[in-house]
Amino acid sequence: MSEPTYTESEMMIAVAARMLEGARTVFVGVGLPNIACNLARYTVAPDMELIYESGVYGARPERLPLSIGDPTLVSGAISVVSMADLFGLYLQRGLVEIALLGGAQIDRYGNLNSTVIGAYAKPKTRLPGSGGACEIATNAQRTFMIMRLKRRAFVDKLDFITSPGHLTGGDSRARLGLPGGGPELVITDKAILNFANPEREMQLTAVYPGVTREDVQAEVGWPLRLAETIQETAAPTAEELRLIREEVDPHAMYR
Amino acid sequence: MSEPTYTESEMMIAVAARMLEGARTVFVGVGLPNIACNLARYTVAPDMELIYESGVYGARPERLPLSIGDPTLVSGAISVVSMADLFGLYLQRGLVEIALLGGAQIDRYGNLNSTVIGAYAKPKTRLPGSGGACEIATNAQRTFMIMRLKRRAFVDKLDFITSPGHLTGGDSRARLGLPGGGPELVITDKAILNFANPEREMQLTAVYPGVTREDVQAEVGWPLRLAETIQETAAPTAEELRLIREEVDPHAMYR
Amino acid sequence: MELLFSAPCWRDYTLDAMNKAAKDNKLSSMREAIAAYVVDDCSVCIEGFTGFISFAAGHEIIRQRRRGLTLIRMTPDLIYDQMIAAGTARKLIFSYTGNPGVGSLYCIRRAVEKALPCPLELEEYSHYGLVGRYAAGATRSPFFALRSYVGSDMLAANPLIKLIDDPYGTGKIAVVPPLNPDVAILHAQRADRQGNTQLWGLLGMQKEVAFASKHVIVAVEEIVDESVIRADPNRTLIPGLIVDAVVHSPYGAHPSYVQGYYDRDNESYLAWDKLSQEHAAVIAWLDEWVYGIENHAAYLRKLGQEHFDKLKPEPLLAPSVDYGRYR
Amino acid sequence: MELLFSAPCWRDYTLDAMNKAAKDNKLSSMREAIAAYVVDDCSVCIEGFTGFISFAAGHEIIRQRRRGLTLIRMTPDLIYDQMIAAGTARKLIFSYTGNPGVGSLYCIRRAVEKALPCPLELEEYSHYGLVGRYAAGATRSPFFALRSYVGSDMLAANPLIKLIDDPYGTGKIAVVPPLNPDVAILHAQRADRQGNTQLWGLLGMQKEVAFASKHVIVAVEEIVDESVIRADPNRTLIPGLIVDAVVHSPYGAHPSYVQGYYDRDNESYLAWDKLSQEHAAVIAWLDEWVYGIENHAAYLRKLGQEHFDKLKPEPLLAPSVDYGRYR
Repeated sequence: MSEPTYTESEMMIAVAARMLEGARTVFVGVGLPNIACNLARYTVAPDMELIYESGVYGARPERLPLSIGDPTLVSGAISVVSMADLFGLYLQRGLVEIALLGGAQIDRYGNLNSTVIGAYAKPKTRLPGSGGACEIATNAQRTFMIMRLKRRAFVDKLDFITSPGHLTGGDSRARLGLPGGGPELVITDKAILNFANPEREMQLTAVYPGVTREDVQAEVGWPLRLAETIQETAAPTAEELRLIREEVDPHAMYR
Repeated sequence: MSEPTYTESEMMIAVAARMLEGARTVFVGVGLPNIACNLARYTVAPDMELIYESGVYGARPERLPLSIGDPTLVSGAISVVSMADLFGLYLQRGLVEIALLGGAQIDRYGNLNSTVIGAYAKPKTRLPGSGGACEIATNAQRTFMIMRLKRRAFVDKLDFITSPGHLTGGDSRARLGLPGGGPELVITDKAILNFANPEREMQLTAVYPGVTREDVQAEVGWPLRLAETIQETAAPTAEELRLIREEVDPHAMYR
Repeated sequence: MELLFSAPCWRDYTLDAMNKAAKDNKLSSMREAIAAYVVDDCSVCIEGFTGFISFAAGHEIIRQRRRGLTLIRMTPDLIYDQMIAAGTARKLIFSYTGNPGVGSLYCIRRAVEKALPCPLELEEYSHYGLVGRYAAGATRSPFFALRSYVGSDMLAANPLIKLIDDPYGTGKIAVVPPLNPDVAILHAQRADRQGNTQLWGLLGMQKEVAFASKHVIVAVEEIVDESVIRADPNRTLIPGLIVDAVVHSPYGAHPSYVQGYYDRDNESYLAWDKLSQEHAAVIAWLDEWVYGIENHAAYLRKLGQEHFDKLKPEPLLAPSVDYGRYR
Repeated sequence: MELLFSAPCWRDYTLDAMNKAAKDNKLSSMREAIAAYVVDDCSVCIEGFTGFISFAAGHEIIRQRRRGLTLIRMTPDLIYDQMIAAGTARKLIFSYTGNPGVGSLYCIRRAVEKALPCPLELEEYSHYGLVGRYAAGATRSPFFALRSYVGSDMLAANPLIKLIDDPYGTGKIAVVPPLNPDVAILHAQRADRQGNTQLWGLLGMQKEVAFASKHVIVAVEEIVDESVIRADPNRTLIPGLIVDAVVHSPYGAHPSYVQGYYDRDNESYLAWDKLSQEHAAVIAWLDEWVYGIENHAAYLRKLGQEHFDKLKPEPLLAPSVDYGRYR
C-alpha cells in the first residue's frame, strides 16, 4: 500500500503520543496535547491518568473537552478536588510525571513567555498570562513543550519570562532550587528538539520526513545547536492515523 | 412550692447556659460544657450552632456525644470538614464567637495549663497536652473557662502555659497581637469570676447561694481580687432543672 | 485591599458574621443583593472555574451602572470582558485572561492596550498564587507560601509577591499576601434559606473565596430545605454563617455551566470571540442583552426554554452513602 | 524525619509514587502490608480522629514485634497506649494524649513518668500545629504558618516550632516544618483495588497524612469496583496514585467507629481505663487479645458477631446528586 498522507497536526499528535510511552500521570491542557494523550492511551501508555489544573485527577471524558474545566472531565473521574489541593497535593507535591506546556515565545533554554509581547508596562500584545504554567514549569518532574516552529515564537530573547525553563542554562535551574526537572523536549510541526547537553541548550535531535536542518534553522531566532546525530522521525503509521481520525478526534476539531 | 434542691454540677450547667445568652457560634468540648450549650439552646440561645474541633459545624446530636468526635455529631450536621479547614477557616478566621475551655491549672490572668504538673522535662504528672486549646485560646473572640474551684487548680504560678490568656495582664495580650479577645469569665461550682478591670486580673464577681467570699478565697492560691459589687447568683430555676434532668442529660451522665 | 487580621477590623468582620448567622431567611432578588452589597469602588469577586460563573450577577452589576470596581477572578472569562467593556472596572486582579478553549478576551485587551472604554490597572498572579491569596484571606493567615515564581519575571511585575528565606534553611520561597474581597458572588447547585450551600463537580476556589470575603452572595439553581443540606454534611462547601444573601438564580451561570444541570453554551463563547472584536458591537450587545432587559428571568425568556433544553445533560447519579443514625 | 523537598530525595519519592500507580491490584493482607512497609525504627502514622483508627494495623505491628518506632498521631488513643505498652515505640509525636471522653492513657504516662516498659521521647504540638506539619508535608511546602503558640510555653518546649516576622509587616507568626511519615495507615469506608479511597464523616487529617507519607496503606470496610469510585469523584479523598497496599479490613477500626458502619464500642474504652492502670494487666490483655490470636479475623471471631450487631447504627442515607453525562 502507498504511504498514507497526513497533516502537520497529525504528525505532531503522533510524535507527542510516542514521547509519552509508559507515562502514568500527565498534566495536560486542551486541544492538541489532549488529543496526543488520548492517542497515547490507545498505544504506548495504557496506564496513563490525566491531571487537569481545574482539579481533576483520572478523567475519563466521553467527548473531547471544550476547555480544561469541561464538565465531561468531572463525570467519571477518579477524584475531583479544589484547585488549592490540585496545585498543592498533586503538582507541588511532585506527583506530576510529565507536563505538556506551550507558550507564545520560547528561548534556547526552554523558558516560556505567555504574558506580554513588548514591554510589560506598555504591552504591544497582552497575552493571557501564566494560568498554571509557572507552577507547572516549576514542579513537574518532566516538561514537554508542544509548539509550532515559527520564528516569532522561537526567539533569541523573551519579552517576559512567565515560566522558568533552564533559566540561563547549565545548572542555573538546580542552583535556584526549582524542584522539577525542567524542559526535556520541544515537539514541533517540523522537528523534535531537546536539551540533552551540559549547557541545557535547545538542540535539534530529529527532523520530520521531508524537512531539512535549514528549514528548521529558518524558523529559529538564534543559531540552533545540533545534536551529535540527527534522526528522521518516522511518519504517522496507518494505525496512528486511524486512531486519530476515528477514535480520538473524529470531528477533526484539532486537525 | 419549696426551693428545688440541686447539685453543684447542675448549678454550673445552669450558670454557664445563662452566660451563653444570644450566642450564635460556640466552640465546645464534651461533658459539662456540652450540656450547658444544649440547655442554652432551649433557653437563652435558640440560634446557637455548635462547632467541634473534630470538624463539625452545626451539629444536631441525637444523643449526648461520648467524645468530640462522636459519630452522632456528624449525622445531621450542617457541615463536616477536615480539621485543617475547621482550625483555619472557622477558628483562626475568627468565626468562633465563644469558646468554652478548661484546664488542670489556671492563673490570675486566665492563662491555662493542660500539659504537665512539675517540670516539663521530668513531669510529676503528664497531662493530655494542648489538643486544640492553644489555638482556641488564641483565636476565639471570647473565652469562658468552666472549672471546679480547687486550690490545686487556681494557682499563683502555672507549671506550664499551654494556652495564653491575658498573659502578664494589662494590654500584654494585645501587644503580642493575639487576635482573640481572651478570657472573659471563669464559671466554677462556687462562684463566677471575670477579668473586667484594666489589669485583666481575675476577680470575684458573683457567689452562688450559701457560698461566702472566704469559701472562694480558700480555694484560690493568690489573694483574690474582688469586683466593686459582688452579686449572689440565682439558684437554678425549676424549669432549668427540668430541662437538665429531662431533656439535655436524662441519663445523668454528667451530674 | 484590606488585611483582615488587624484586630479592630477583624472584630467588625466577625460581629458582622454573627449578624449574618442571625438572619434566618436571606432570600433576596439579585437586584436587591447587588444594590445592597456591591457599591462603587469596592472589590468584587465573581468566581467559579469555567463553570458556576454567575453571569446573572455580572449583568445586574452592569445594569446598575457600578463604577470604579476592582474585579477579582482567576480566569476573567466572558463575564469580566463584558463588565470591563461596560466601564464598571478600574482594576483587574487575575491569573489567566482568556476565552477558555477559544482565544482572547478582546474587551480586556482593548482596555489594557488602548484604555477603551477606560484604563484598566492589572494585578497579576499565577493560578496557584491567586488561590494562595484567597486561602490566606480565608484563614486569616499573614501570607501563603508557594514554590512558584523563582526564576520568573512575575516577581518583578508584581511587588506584592515576595521571596523569603525558609526558616528551616531549605532556601528561598515565594509568599503572597491575603486577599479579602469586599463582596464574593458564588454560584452553586443548591442552598437553604440560611445560605448553607452545597456544590459538586469542580470545587475550584469557591470555599476559599467565600471564607475570605467580607460579604458573600450565593446564587443557586435550587433553594432546598435545611434538611437536604443536613442529610449530606460533607457536601456543604459554604456555611450560612458567612453568607449575606441567597439568590434563587436558575440558569444564572449561562453561558457557563453547572454540573448536572446544564452544559456550557459553547456557541455563545464562539460567538463572543467574533462579536467582541469590535467595541461598537459589544456596546450593541450590552444594549440588547443587559441594559435592554430588566433581569435574568427576562434574559431566559428572551433565549427561550428550548435553548436550555438542548443544554441539559443525561442524568448520571452518584450512589448514596450511609451516615447512620446514632442515638 | 526526612524532608522531601531536596530534589534527589523527592525524585526517589515521586518515581516510587509512579511505581505505586503502576500496580493495578494492591490487595494485600494486613500481615503482608505491615511486614512490607513497617520496619524497625521507622516512623508510623496511624491516623483518624476518634474514628477510622486502624486497630487491626496497630495489633499486627505489636504481633510482628516491631521495635524503635516513632509513632505519629494527633490523639494517641488506646491503640498507641497498647503499642507503647508492648514496647514497639521509642518516640511519640502528638498533640493530645488522652482516652477520648474517658480520661488518661496510663501506658503512655508510665512510659513518660517511669520509663516502663522503656523510655518514650515526646515531641508535642497543638492540634493545628500538627495538622499544619501534615499539610506542609503533603504539599512539599518548607513550613506551615499559624497564629498559635505566641505567649505559650509550647514554643520553648519544642524547638521545631519557630516564630518568624511576617514579610508583610503584621508582626510575629509561628511556623512548623513539614512532616513526612515513612508509613501512613489509614482506615476508611471503601476503596477499589488500586487504592482509590472514599471516606465520609469526620475527614480529620486523613488526606494530608496520605499525601505527606512515603508509603500509604489503606484499610477499608469494603473493596468496591473502580466504577463505584468514579460515580462520585468529589468523595475520593485518597487517590490510588499514592497508595502502596489496600487491605480489606472489616471492623478493623474496632473499638473505634466507622461512620455509617458501626458505633464506637464505648465499653471497651471504659474497660481500658480500668485495666490499663496496671502494667501487668495490660501485658495479660496483650497476650490474650493480640499475641494470642493470629489476625484481626480471629479477633472478630473471639468477640462474636452479636457483639458487632449491637454496634450497628440505623441507616441514614444521603440523597444522591446528579453529575450529568456530557458526551
